Amino acid sequence: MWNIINLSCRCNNTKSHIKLWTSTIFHRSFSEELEFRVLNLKTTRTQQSARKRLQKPDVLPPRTNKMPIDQDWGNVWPGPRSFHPATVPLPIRQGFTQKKAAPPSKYANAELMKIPNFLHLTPPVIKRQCESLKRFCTPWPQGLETDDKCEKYFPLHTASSSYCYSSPSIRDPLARIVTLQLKLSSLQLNEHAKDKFRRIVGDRYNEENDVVTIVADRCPLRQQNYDYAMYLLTAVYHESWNVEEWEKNKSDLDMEIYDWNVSRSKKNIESIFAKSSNEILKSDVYSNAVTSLMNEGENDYTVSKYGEAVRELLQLPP
Amino acid sequence: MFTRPLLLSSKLELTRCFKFPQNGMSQYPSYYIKPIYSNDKQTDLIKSGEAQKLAHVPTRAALNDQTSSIYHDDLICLLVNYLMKDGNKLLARDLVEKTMEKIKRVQLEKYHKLANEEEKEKVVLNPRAIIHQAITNVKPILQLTPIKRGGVTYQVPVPITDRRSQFLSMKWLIEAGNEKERTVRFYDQFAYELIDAANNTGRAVKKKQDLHKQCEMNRAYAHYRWS
Amino acid sequence: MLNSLVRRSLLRKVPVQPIILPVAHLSLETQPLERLQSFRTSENNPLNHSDDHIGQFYTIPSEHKKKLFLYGGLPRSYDTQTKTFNESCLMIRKPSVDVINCLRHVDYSKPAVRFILYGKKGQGKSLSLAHIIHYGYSAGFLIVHVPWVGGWLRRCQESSISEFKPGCIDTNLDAAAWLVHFKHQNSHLLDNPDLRTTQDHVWSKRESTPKDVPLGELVDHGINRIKFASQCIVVLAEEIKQLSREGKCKTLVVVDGFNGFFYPNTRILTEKKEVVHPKNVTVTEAFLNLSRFDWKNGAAVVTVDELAIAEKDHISHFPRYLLGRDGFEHMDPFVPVAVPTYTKLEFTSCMDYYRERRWVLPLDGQDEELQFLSAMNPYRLMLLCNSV
Amino acid sequence: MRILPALWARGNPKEPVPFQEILPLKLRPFVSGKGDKTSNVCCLYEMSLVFGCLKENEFKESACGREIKSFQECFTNYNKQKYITKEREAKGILTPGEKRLPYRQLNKLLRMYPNEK
Repeated sequence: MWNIINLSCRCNNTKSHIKLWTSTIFHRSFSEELEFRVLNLKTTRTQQSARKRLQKPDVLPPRTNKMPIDQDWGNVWPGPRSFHPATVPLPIRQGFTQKKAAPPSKYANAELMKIPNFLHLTPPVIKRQCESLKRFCTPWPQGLETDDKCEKYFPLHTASSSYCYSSPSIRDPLARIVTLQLKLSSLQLNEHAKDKFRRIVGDRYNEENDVVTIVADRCPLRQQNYDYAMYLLTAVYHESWNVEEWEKNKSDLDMEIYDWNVSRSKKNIESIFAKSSNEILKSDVYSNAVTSLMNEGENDYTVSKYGEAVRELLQLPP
Repeated sequence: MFTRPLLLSSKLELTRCFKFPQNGMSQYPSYYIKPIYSNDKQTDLIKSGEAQKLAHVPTRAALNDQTSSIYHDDLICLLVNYLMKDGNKLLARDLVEKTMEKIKRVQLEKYHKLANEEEKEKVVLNPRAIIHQAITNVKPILQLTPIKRGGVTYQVPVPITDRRSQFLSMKWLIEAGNEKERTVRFYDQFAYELIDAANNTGRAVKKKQDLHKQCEMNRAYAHYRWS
Repeated sequence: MLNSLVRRSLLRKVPVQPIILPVAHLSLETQPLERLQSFRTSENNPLNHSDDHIGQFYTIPSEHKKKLFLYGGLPRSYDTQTKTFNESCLMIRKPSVDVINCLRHVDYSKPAVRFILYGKKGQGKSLSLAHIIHYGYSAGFLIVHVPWVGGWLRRCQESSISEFKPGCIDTNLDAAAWLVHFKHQNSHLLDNPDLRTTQDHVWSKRESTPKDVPLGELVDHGINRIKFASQCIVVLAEEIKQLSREGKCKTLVVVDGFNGFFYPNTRILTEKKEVVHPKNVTVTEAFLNLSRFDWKNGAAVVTVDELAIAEKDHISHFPRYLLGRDGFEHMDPFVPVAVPTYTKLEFTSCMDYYRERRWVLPLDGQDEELQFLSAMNPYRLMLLCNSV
Repeated sequence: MRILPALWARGNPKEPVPFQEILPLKLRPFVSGKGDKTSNVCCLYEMSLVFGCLKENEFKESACGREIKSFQECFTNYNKQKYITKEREAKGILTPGEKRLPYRQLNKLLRMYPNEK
């Protein structure tokens, strides 16, 4: 208590400080007889009221305790939902804390809640759902039993996404994009048209699986994009059948593959032997060798094959 | 055994596990033995059965100039290292190899000039043998060390260890190779110096003899050694 | 097995142990190297070389060497070796024997046949070419030999603007040097009275070479009047073709680094410091002309070499890549002849030769180690043997 | 205790000087290693032989193989001996009957038999 007064005095100016100091001495001598009135400068509570106990709501025991073993799981977990330990009657553990200790149990296990689960898609539930969907289905069309047949009769694939969003607008901005795919071999094109088609579509053609992919995304609506993609396909198809005047100027440097029949190589051997290439002995072996050398690239095999062909052509010892 | 003690065991246990080498710079603990890379030595060890014992002893990795090639030569590796500047070992090794090439060319020229078969046999064609001979010939037996006595520094002749004399020998040979016209290649000059030294002539040998003469002149100071 | 385990553990590295095995043991230890009866052949005349001589060394007589290779044609490292070995020996190898065999059987009344030697660096293209030149000399061919195209296009001594063809660049010093080389190589044939010029050549107002003078005079003119040396080569090429067509001589065109003529740039600069394309260099025309097939009584043997082009383009050693499209079409159809690495037989023969010449001292396990280190590449082997 | 600071602490002496025990009147229980350094001079005789021989033969070493060999052997022996003694001293092994003891051994003995109090 004395300290409190002293402390409070220190903040005053010097005059009052001295005054107060004397008064405290005065008080001290009488302290035993009289009840000392405490100068309560700083309001301190004399009695602390008991703090209210936080009432925790009663936690029910986990639901799994009451589950009968022959229950219908589909009713317990009807739709997609994040993991709930009290509902899933499985002793699952997940995670890692300490070495050689068991993984944490399912209660308050964030890791289990984070991972997507498929507890709503148990086989009996799927079966039941399929059964109920069946009455909306029509029989599979005859003549389309295999994938090859589907491919043959329906060569054109269109794809677009149709997700709904849970944001204020449920619309998916990507829903307007239409992707159109078809195999180039399913179009009726001759050599020239095929070449021109490939040149027009450029890198939209995948050489490995022979698929042309056209993506239309410039119009605001899906239908418009679909129409535009179909228009593009039609236009490209018809354009590739057109033969322009300037296409006759295509030189052998513009060729995508080496064609021996229009090459200098053919002219060379024709002028060496002074006859047409068909009449020259072994010219077919030679032309094959040159073509493979040019098209497959150089390696020991193609170069040596070329050498053998030339030796046969010029009648040199091997 | 090494996984846990960091957490659990006392410092004492730790020190028992690791014995750090004396110099503290080697990456290997002291109980690692040096690799035996020479093919012959390995065969000997296998024959004598020693290899069985060494099979499970921790061994250091071989250095990059320690190979089991039949042309491996410790002295020449040392020469390469002495010749090396700024860690450019590639260049140093190249220079030594070219030196050996030049030695061979010079010696073969001599060989072909001689008409007599007996004399031909005497020409040393092995460049390694010539280098070894040259280094042996240039090794000094004494050296001078400056010792201060009464404010005067005396050059006192003292005996020299084998290693130091070998180092001085190679150093002088390299210095002799470097004393040349700007247009002459180092390896050519070095080759000539080595051949000369192998015949006990040349600048490096002269340098050794000069040192010996100096030592002889200062023989009176020989009893001044640090005391 | 136990031994090998122990051997491995002796060389352990810490903490992961890459194993350093003794080098000699990696190569095919179990197979003893096959060896020729003799690594030398006394058959020094390349006219008689056949498949039986493959892997053997033959000596080029010193007067032949002086005649053919005085002004270049042999690699410099080979030259120093011959000086050290006190003799010039060449190994008879498959590619050169192959070409020689073909040259023997070619029907010279038909258009000229072209051969292209190709192979990786240091596998012996130039030396195979030297062997073929020696054959050509012995067989009485007129030899048109370019020692190294790179010497003209990548390291030329001087250049000037051509007077005869606008837009072209002359390299007259090199051209004159080549004319000297040509004259020296063919001095015995140039005395032949049949070899006469077939056309008038007017050099300037006062100077001209009339028709029907010996070919040697034309060459001499190029040497004496260095200003016309480049043009002289062009004219000479045409004359040689014409003479061969008429059957007055048989010609062997040998060019080392032929792909240099088709590489898109050279190191020659014009006065405006523009890079010159090889087709704008006068001498190129002459040798492209000689390597065409539109003449008879001739053959061309050329090499394509990565070293003749800029280092950034050393990608492949195959002829189609090195010649480019134009070059391929120019040469097609040609006979590609691969110059491979040493076979085991050739390798042993080469090592035996080195040992006989006291270049390499015999040592156990030497062949296996060098075979492994050199990867059977002849040039690499030579470098390795230099210091052992 | 250092002697000099002790002397300074005393101030100027006045006659008659009273005895003052500045340092304890007993021997120190250790010796310093300073006097233990031996001379490094060795093989002087062999060296002189080598010099004599070299001078006679105009500094051709091949003529003095024997002298040089003995000189070098002497030096290697000397080094070897020095190394061995150093090793032993470092280990502190006592040699019975040794008259001149190295300081480490002396210290060891002194520690074994300390001054009586």
